[in-house]
Order: sequence, then C-alpha cells, then structure tokens
Amino acid sequence: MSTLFCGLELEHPVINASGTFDAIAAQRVFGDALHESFPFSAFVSKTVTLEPRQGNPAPRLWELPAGLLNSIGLPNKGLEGYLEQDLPALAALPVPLIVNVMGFTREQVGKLISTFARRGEVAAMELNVSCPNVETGLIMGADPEEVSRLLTLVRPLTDKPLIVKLTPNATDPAAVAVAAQDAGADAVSLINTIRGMALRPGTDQPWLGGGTGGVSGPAVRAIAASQINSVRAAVSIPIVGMGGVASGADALELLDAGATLVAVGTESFRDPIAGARVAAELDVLRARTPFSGAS
Amino acid sequence: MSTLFCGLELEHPVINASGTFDAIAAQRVFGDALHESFPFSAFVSKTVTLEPRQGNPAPRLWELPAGLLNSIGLPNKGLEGYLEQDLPALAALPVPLIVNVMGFTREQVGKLISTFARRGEVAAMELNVSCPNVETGLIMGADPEEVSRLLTLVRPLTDKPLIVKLTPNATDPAAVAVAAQDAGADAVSLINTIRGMALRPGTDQPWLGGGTGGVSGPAVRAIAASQINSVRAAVSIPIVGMGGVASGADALELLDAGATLVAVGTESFRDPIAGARVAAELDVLRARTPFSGAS
Amino acid sequence: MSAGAAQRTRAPFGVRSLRLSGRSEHGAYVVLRATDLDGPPPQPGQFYMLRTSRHWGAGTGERPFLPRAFSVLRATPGGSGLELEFLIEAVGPGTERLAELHEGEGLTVLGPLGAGFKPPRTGHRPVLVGGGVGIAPLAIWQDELQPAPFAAVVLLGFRDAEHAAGAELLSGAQVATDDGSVGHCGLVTDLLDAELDAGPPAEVYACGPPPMLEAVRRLCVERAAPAQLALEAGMACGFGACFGCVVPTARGLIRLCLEGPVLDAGALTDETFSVPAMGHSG
Amino acid sequence: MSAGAAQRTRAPFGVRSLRLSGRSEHGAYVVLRATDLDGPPPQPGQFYMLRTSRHWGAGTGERPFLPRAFSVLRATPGGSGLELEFLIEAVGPGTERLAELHEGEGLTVLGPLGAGFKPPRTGHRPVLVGGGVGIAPLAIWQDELQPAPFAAVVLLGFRDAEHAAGAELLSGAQVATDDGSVGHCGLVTDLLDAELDAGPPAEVYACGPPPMLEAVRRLCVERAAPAQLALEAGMACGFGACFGCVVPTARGLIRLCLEGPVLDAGALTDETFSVPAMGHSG
Ligand SMILES: Cc1cc2nc3c(=O)[nH]c(=O)nc-3n(C[C@H](O)[C@H](O)[C@H](O)COP(=O)(O)OP(=O)(O)OC[C@H]3O[C@@H](n4cnc5c(N)ncnc54)[C@H](O)[C@@H]3O)c2cc1C
Ligand SMILES: Cc1cc2nc3c(=O)[nH]c(=O)nc-3n(C[C@H](O)[C@H](O)[C@H](O)COP(=O)(O)OP(=O)(O)OC[C@H]3O[C@@H](n4cnc5c(N)ncnc54)[C@H](O)[C@@H]3O)c2cc1C
Ligand SMILES: Cc1cc2nc3c(=O)[nH]c(=O)nc-3n(C[C@H](O)[C@H](O)[C@H](O)COP(=O)(O)O)c2cc1C
Ligand SMILES: Cc1cc2nc3c(=O)[nH]c(=O)nc-3n(C[C@H](O)[C@H](O)[C@H](O)COP(=O)(O)O)c2cc1C
Ligand code: FES
Ligand code: FES
Repeated sequence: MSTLFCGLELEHPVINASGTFDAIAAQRVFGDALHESFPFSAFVSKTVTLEPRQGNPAPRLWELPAGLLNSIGLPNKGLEGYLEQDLPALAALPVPLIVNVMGFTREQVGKLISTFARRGEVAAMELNVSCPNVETGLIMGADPEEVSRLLTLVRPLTDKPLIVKLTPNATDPAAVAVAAQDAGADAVSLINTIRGMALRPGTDQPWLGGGTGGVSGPAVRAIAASQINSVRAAVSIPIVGMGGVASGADALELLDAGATLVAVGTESFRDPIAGARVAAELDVLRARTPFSGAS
Repeated sequence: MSTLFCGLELEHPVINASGTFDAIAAQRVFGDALHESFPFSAFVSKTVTLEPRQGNPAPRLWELPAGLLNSIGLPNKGLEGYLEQDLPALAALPVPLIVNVMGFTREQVGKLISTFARRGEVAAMELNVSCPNVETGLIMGADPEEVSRLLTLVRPLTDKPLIVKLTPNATDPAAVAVAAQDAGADAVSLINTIRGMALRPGTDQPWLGGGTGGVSGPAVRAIAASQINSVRAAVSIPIVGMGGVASGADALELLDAGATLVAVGTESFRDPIAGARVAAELDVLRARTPFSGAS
Repeated sequence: MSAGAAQRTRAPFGVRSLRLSGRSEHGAYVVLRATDLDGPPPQPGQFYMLRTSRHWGAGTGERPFLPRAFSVLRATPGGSGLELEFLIEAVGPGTERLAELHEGEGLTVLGPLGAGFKPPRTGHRPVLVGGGVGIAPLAIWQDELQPAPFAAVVLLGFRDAEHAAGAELLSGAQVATDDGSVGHCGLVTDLLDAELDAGPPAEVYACGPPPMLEAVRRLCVERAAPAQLALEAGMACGFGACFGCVVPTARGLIRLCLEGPVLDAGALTDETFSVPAMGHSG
Repeated sequence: MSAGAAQRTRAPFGVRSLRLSGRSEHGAYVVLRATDLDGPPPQPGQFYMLRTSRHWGAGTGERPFLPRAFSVLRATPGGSGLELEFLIEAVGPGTERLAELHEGEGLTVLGPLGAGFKPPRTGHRPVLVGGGVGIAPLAIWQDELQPAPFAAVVLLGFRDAEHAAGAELLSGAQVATDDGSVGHCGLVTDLLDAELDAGPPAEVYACGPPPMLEAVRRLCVERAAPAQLALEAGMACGFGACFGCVVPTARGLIRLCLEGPVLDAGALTDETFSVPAMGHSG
C-alpha cells in the first residue's frame, strides 16, 4: 500500500495531524516501542513559529459529543528552540519529517520556510494558515488573495514540497485551494479545526482559557469530507485529508472524497497507535474494493 | 418562564427548528395529544417557497456520530398550497405561528413576505437565506451585501417581526447579522445546517441523492455556540439559537451564549416531545442558577 | 377519513421505555419481547422506532444515534400489558446493539407508527411472501387473518439454513433458500409464481429486500393480482417530521413512515426500488 | 536521566483491553480491579487512561468520548498477571460509566503514565494527606513505603460519612469530615497543621481537590516542609500529545501528564490552583 506523495515514497497513506502527536514526549512515555512500530508513514511536527510561545491559558480542553474542543494556542519553542532541541530527535524517526510552520506576517513565514529549506532533515513543509486560535491564521487562510500573496513570497524560497493547510472556517475553501495551487503550492491539507465554543456551565463565560477553540474528531468528519470533495473538484494537486478519522472506513471515505493521504488527529488521543490501526484497517478494506481510493 | 420575543409573549423559550417538525403529520400520528401537550412555545413552519417543490431524490439521510446529515431539498406545497392546505391547520395550533420562507430571487421573497404580511394567522416570519441544499440559500446568506439588498426590498413589506436565518457556512456570520440588523431585521436565527457529505461506502459517489447535505445534531452544538456568541457581540436584536440542542443544559448554553429563544431540531426526531423535555429541564436549571440566561 | 385509516393505530405522543421481558434466538435472528403498559395494540404492518434505553451510541463508527424502525412481529395481551415482539437481524451498529439487549433492560419505543395491511378483498385468498427479516410483519398478519374462507399461504425466502430458522415464527410456511439448504433451492418468487397459478385469485402481502419486492410487484402486475408491499427506507423520525424517508411512487415522492410502510403495488413504479436501500438480506 | 526518572515506569505502546476481575463499593466510591497481563508494575503516583471497552459514549450529553485519567490505587502481582486497582468516584458521564462496569467486562487502559512519588528525604517521616477520591495514589504509596525508620502518617479528609468509608482503603488513617460525622470535624489540613508540629521533620505527600492542595502547599511553605503534590487537570491523551493538560508553575505552563501528576510543592505558584478544575469533591 505504499503511496507516493509529492515525490515522497511513504509506506502507507496515514500520517499524523499536526499538533496531535508529540513524538519526543511519546518516546519518553513509551520508549523504543515508538520507533519500532511508528504508527504514521510520515511525521508532521506541531506548528513552529518564529518566536517561542507559551500557548493559551488553561483550561484548554472541553469534551464534545464525538469530538473535542481545544484552544491550545500553538505553544512551541520557536524556530531556534525547535532547531536545537527538537529537530535532531525528530530526524531520527523512522519516517520522513514534515515541519508545520506559521507566521504572523509574510516575512515571518518567509524566514521559517527559508530556514527549513536548508535542512536536510526536513522532507516537506506544511504551512498553517488556518489555526482558529490565533488571529492571523483565520484571516490569511479564509481569503484567496491573502494566500496568493503569501505563497508568491514564500514559494520561491524552497524546492521542498510545500503543503498549504486550509481553514474550514471560510465561505469557500475551494477558492483558497485554487489560489494556493496557482501560487505554486504542491499540496493542500484540510480540515483544520472548526471554530467552536463552550460556556462554563451556568455562566455566560467561556470555559476555555482562550475564549473560543477548535472542534475536531468524528463530529466533524462529514464536514471534512464535503470540503475535501469540493477542493478536489477545484484543484489537481494532492490533498492531505483529515478531520475525524478514527477507522480505516473513515480514512477510505476521505480518500474516496479526493485525498491522497489521510491524517489522524484526535483519535490518537484515544489510542497512541490509532494511526497504525487505521492504516491496517484501510489495507483490508482496499483489498476488498480494489478500485476504490487508488493512489 | 414566559419569554418575550419580538413582541410575542411565549410560554417558554423553546421553539422548533424549521423543517424538523410537521405538526400536521404529527396530528395524524399522535392525534389530539399533540395539541394537548404541544412541545414548543411557537411553531415554525418548514420553509415555504413560491412554487411547489418535490425536494431532493432519495436517499436523503445519513447518520453521523452524534448527528445527522440530510439533503431534504425543501419539499413543500408552494405558497398557494400552503395557504390552502396547511395554514388553516397550523393556525389552529395552541401557539403562535412563524412561517419560514425562502425565494430564489428577491422578488420571490417579496411576494412571499407581502402575502404572509396580510395573514392574521401568521405571528412572525423567518427568512431562510441559509439552506445549504439550494444554490441561492448559500450565496445570499453568506454575503452581507446580498442580505442587505434583500432586506432593504422586503423589510417595508410587513409590520410583522422578521427573523433572518443565517447560514453557518460563511467566513463571518456576525457580519451578515449586522447587515440584517442594519437593514431592519427584528431578529436573527442560527445556525442552519453545516455543509457536509458522505460517500457511498467503498465508492467515490455521494450517498445522498442531493450530493451534499447539511449536518445537524449534538455534533454541531459547539460550533453553534461560537457563532451565536460572535453574533451576540455584534448585534443588539434578539437571537434564536439552535444547533444540537438535546437537553435543558444544551439550551441553557445557547441562551448563555446570547440567544433569547432556542430551537430544537434533530432531537425531535429521537423523541417528538423532546421540546417539552428541554423546556422543563431548562426551567429546573434556571431555578438553580437564577442569574443565568435571564430573558 | 381515508381508506387506509383503519390500518393506522395512533401512537402515544412521545417515547416510552419498556422493560425487556424476553429475548430468544432463531438462527440468524433475535426476537425481543417487551411489555408495553401504555401503548395501544398495533395494526399488522405498523412499525415502531426502537432504541435501547441506555448506551445507544458509541458503537462502530460512533453510531447509532437515531432510533431504528422495526415492524411489529407480534402483539399479544399479557398479564400486565401488551407483549410486543420484534424480529432483529444484526446488520449494523443499531441492530447489533438491540440484539445484545438483555431481559430486564430498557427498550425505548415510539409507536405504533405508519399504516399497516388492509384485509384481502372478498373472494381473494391471502398469500404472504416474506424475504429474510421481512417475515416480521407477516407473522402478526397471519395471526390476525381469519382462517376462513381461506387459510393464508405463507411463502418465505432466506439466504441459507441459518436464516431459514426464522421460518418457525410463522406456521405452515413453504421455504426457499438461495443455497438450497432448506426447502426449494431458488427464489421465493419461484414459489409465488407457482402459487398464483393454483386455486382462487390471490391477494399478495409481501415484505423483504428491494429486489424481492420488485420481483413480486412485477409478477403481480403480470398476473393482475392485487398486492400490498411493506417497504423500507432510511428513517430518522418515523412520524413525518424529517421528510427523509421518501420513496418514488406514481404519486411522486411520499414519506414512507406516514403513507406506508405498506403500499399498494399499483401505486409503485419502476423507480420505487431503485433507491440505494437499507441493505436487507434475503 | 533526570531525577524523576525512577518514578516513571514506561507504558506499553497502545491501549490494551483488560478483563475486570473485581468490583467493590466503599461508600461513595467504587474500586475496579482488572488483570493486566502485559503491563509493567506502575510506580505509586502514576496514572492510567481508562475507558470501558464497550459503550464508551452515549451517556449524559452524548459523552464520554475521550478516556479518563485515574491514579493507580494498588497494583499487586496475581496468579495470571498484575492486579490493578482503581478508585472511582462517579461525578460525570465517564466515571458513571466506569462505576457501572461489571466483573468480566473489558476495561481499556493506557499506562502506566506520568511520574509518581519520590521517596522521602533521609530523616524525614512521610505524612500522607488525602482528600476525597484523592486518597487513591496514597494507598499504593503507603504499601510501598518502608515502615522504618518512620511509619507513614495518614491523614484523610472527606465530605461526610458516606465518603469517609473510603478511609478503609488505607491503614491507620486519621480522618476529618466536613460535617463531623466521622473523626475530626473540619479540614484535613487542621490535622496536618498539628502533625507538622509533632515529631521529626515531615515530607508531605498530598492528593485531593485544588483548595486542599493549595492549603497544603501554603502550610508546607510556611513550615518549610518538603511536599509532593499529585495534581489533576483535564486530559485528552495522557501521554503528552495534546498539550491540553497544562498547569501554571514556576517554570511556566507544563504538561501535567508528562511532568506530573506529582509535582514538588516548591515548583508551584499562587496561580497553580486558580485554573477551573475537574471538580473533585473533598
Ligand atoms: C418500516 C421498517 C420496518 C423495518 N422492520 C425491520 C424488522 O422487523 N427487523 C429488522 O431487523 N429490520 C427492520 N427494518 C430495517 C432496520 O430498520 C434496519 O436494519 C436498521 O435501521 C439498520 O440499522 P443499523 O444501525 O443496524 O445499520 P446501519 O449501518 O445504520 O444500516 C444498514 C444499512 O444502512 C446503510 N448505512 C450505512 N451506514 C449508514 C449511515 N451512517 N447512515 C445511514 N445509512 C447507513 C447501508 O445501506 C447499510 O447497509 C425495518 C425498516 C423499516 C423502515
Ligand atoms: C492524573 C489524574 C488522576 C486522577 N485520579 C482519579 C482517581 O483515582 N479517581 C477518580 O475518581 N478520579 C480521578 N481523577 C479525576 C477523573 O479523571 C475525573 O473525575 C474524570 O475525568 C471525570 O470524568 P466524567 O466524565 O465523569 O466527568 P466530566 O463531566 O467529564 O468531568 C467532571 C468535571 O469536568 C468539567 N466538565 C464538565 N463537562 C465537561 C466537558 N464537556 N469537557 C470537559 N470538562 C468538563 C467540569 O469541571 C466537571 O465538574 C484523576 C484525574 C487526573 C488528571
Ligand atoms: C489538540 C489539538 C492541537 C492541534 N494543534 C495543531 C497545530 O499545532 N497545528 C495545526 O496545523 N493543526 C493543529 N491541530 C489541528 C489538527 O492538525 C487537525 O487539522 C484537526 O484536529 C482535524 O483532525 P482530527 O479530527 O483527526 O483531529 C490541532 C488539533 C488538536 C485537536
Ligand atoms: C431534516 C432537516 C430538515 C430541515 N429543513 C429545514 C427547512 O426546511 N428550513 C430551514 O430553515 N431549516 C431547515 N433545517 C435546519 C434546522 O432548522 C436547524 O437549523 C438545524 O437542523 C440545526 O438544529 P438541530 O441541530 O437542532 O437540528 C432542517 C434540518 C434538518 C435536520
Ligand atoms: S422518517 Fe422522518 S419523515 Fe419519515
Ligand atoms: S493530556 Fe494530552 S498532553 Fe497531557
């Protein structure tokens, strides 16, 4: 079931969703078993920004029916910290590394992209223009022109595959995908979390320290399938599909909707080896319906 | 717990979501009990269009984790048929009647509004600019200027309260709400269903006869709460909050997020008297936290 | 009131939780029995929306969420109320959950719903044709049909012997199986074909998978035999609220939960059974 | 390796489904016992993410969905594997579902996770302070602490007698209840206050609701007594993946599932316990 994605040969079509698996932490908790049976065919880092970020105040989580609302707020060590502390460990993973980056200005994004462009450890980059927790993410990713301007600036800075991660909180994600493709993106990924909110029971105050948050998990899968399908109809570059994938059947649905790879996010919280299970189930399903979701 | 909404005195703050309860059919099935313990404090009709509509081909339903995907496609008898066959029966209900209308052009909407403006049986009108199953619905409701132009034309046609039902499939529902308020809407209601899709398992073909559909139920509640909250921050007119309300606690959350009334949709499918249960649970909760969600 | 009114018993308004008073297995099928203290006796062919009172959800694919439609298999007055029986074939998360329910646990029901079978025309002998789990409404119908002037003929088709075990729920059934393991090797419509040739005019009552119903419909049109077919469609509510359960008929799309599930074959068209269906097994 | 490494047993990679081998009630609490065939022995203070192997969901508010964190109450080698015990107080849909699990049913676990208690410094006598369901990690810790040179002092606080029944899970506990129905009428920190005055220097181990932990922290700072506190935070994953379980400390926000749940009181600040919490009862 090996899959070709933007020139990368991956062992199977299941990767992780950015920000939902910390391979370094997992190694502390699970030891060598993590490397021995790494669940994903590529590893996507949590979003890296130029400067270090603490992230949002607690509480950051609220459980939903078949889903999760989070306002993590992109905590990370910043570019320097990532290069020094994280990159060496992540480069040692048995799969290609995709670094997810985000900037608050086009120049910041440029700096991040050009830095990782020079790192042999990095196989590809994912550009987060869609995080609903941070002002810019929402605005850039919802507007085709913003995305176009951004890509025009940063595309020339690297030969590595550049994946643009779309926000679902837009009237027309397909239009944004077209803008990304036209400005040279190698692939798009979707969906990021959908803007949501929970109130502290019996009050009119938000539960989350960050105020609003993003919804993920099985609750959003049909929305993801619809957006993937409409993006598929609009662009020819590959799609990384995500949003609520918890089984091989779910993965197959997103592949059939038009994705080339699927990413597992929230389901990894319920089981760290969910990615491997999804890939195995997918393998079985595809053997049964050989015409479906061929890559 | 009586509630004042746009000059209507309602017995409690729980009404039905348009298109999720057919009071005429329910009377055939449940008989007089329907009137004796009518679950809602006002009744909202399913969307009426100028011409009769068959609706979308089957299948029209797909079950989701904690939700439902539908592509009903607004079947209805058209204005004439509604006036002749439905209005007399709905006028006999023990609660005020709110007619939900939708047009494919501004003139059609005008015709619908001006017709119902003259009917004493009708307490208020809800303007559906948000149905994701029909081309126009999506486009009108996602664009503040479209909504503004539409309201400018139809607002003068009636003195009755006019509620604009917003689509969640927009980058900025609050901007659309502001446009509606500025053009004279008496209230806004949200959320309509969120665009979603399911594939026929093992194929790349849509399951639904209508292709894509709309997601409703508990799966969308946090998204509804967030949109209600941001609309609340942007406008001063009352809000009818809906999306995944299945309990008094859910209703309270949407009220606390900024709604004056809540509507129950999908939960009525699981139990036709869900509306009454939600109202009763809400009553108990409000007695416990008296400061919360005061109307 | 319309002609079908007699076949419609009105449902209490709102769901009620019944206690499961019995559970038995019949080959591939499970029969659930529950005591209905408040509900009226249903008409044969009517159905109920069912769910377990607890843990309805969190199965495969994080489903079920909505209740599921089931024909009443039998309804008999018991000591403390009506004993309702349902026949369940586990084909997905909802039926799997129902099939594992234990005696004493709660079954949440809404119903009786829809319109059931009409009595046979004078001079017509009832021929009951069932496929797979579609035998359910025929059992209660056989109970209610008068033995005179004609005893009902019962023709049932199943996939294999495991499913054919369900035939014991009706009396005097002729059985066909796809694999020939029990009775006639072939389709139940083969039996119907022969039966239509024998004796006085037949009125056919059928329930089963769409291809079987379509074959029955064509056969009955050919032979000018009246037929009442109990159909299926995906349902969210069961009481006309969602407009989700439509089937194409000569009168256009109709809500099956309201106008059916039993429909006159004459009201159906070539398209009726072309809709992707619930996937009943034969 | 860091100083805390010894207090961290690594977890097998991936969840495993254990068979529930026992269930008992202790007043307001339920103890679940499950046989762990594959897992290593946990360190006292470590925790597991638990869910029922079936029907995890569809409770109040269509929850639970994510697994829930539970301190290990006890871990004893049994005939066929490790016997893990957990103490459950039913406070919401997840704990309610766990508390109703029956012997023989499946309990899906991930763990052991996090870092547990460090042994007392030389010359310090261990004083264990528990509030409500927070007594759980203290039971296994009492088992493992050497009786010499100092037997552990155990001080437990509960809301009322029904909850105080949990005190039987540790030995020789002094009890305080809010309503005075058992033991001292008042807070467990009253008992701690007195205890800190008595005898050789104490090293305090505490677990309980945030206000109790905050009071313990302040008291120990005042008296310069070292203290290790087992905290709680809402957790989605338990293994550092979601960044959701952060608590404010002197080092900034840290992931409690990874750096805790046991933290040195000295690492905490006035803000640590100001976060809206899981709502443990005392
Ligand atoms: C009037 C009526 C009477 C009936 N009587 C009986 C009876 O007496 N006994 C009996 O066993 N059954 C009966 N059925 C059928 C029964 O309702 C279905 O088998 C049941 O709803 C299946 O639910 P499930 O969760 O087990 O499987 P699902 O997976 O929900 O349904 C199985 C089929 O539905 C489709 N499907 C798959 N996934 C989805 C999804 N996410 N959303 C929607 N559809 C999906 C597929 O076609 C699949 O094959 C009756 C149906 C009707 C309408
Ligand atoms: C390391 C650790 C060890 C623990 N050890 C134990 C133990 O040994 N025994 C024990 O009984 N408990 C223990 N807990 C607490 C236990 O994990 C919680 O009681 C449990 O998660 C509650 O889940 P619930 O579904 O029952 O209730 P929930 O309703 O999920 O949680 C109860 C509280 O969470 C908040 N809440 C309400 N709704 C939501 C929502 N939708 N999403 C998020 N939060 C919500 C509220 O503050 C509520 O009071 C431990 C927790 C941690 C972190
Ligand atoms: C706790 C959490 C943290 C996330 N952090 C990031 C992030 O840092 N960068 C990013 O691009 N997406 C982030 N996401 C979004 C996921 O990558 C993914 O797009 C989304 O969760 C949908 O997939 P899922 O339903 O499988 O979780 C995060 C999601 C969750 C739930
Ligand atoms: C089956 C179905 C039919 C609907 N039909 C209409 C409609 O005719 N007009 C309309 O404005 N909204 C319609 N809606 C949207 C609902 O009114 C409501 O906005 C939405 O379902 C969210 O509420 P819920 O989660 O409580 O169902 C429909 C929803 C469903 C599920
Ligand atoms: S099932 Fe809802 S209208 Fe028939
Ligand atoms: S619970 Fe997910 S990082 Fe701690």
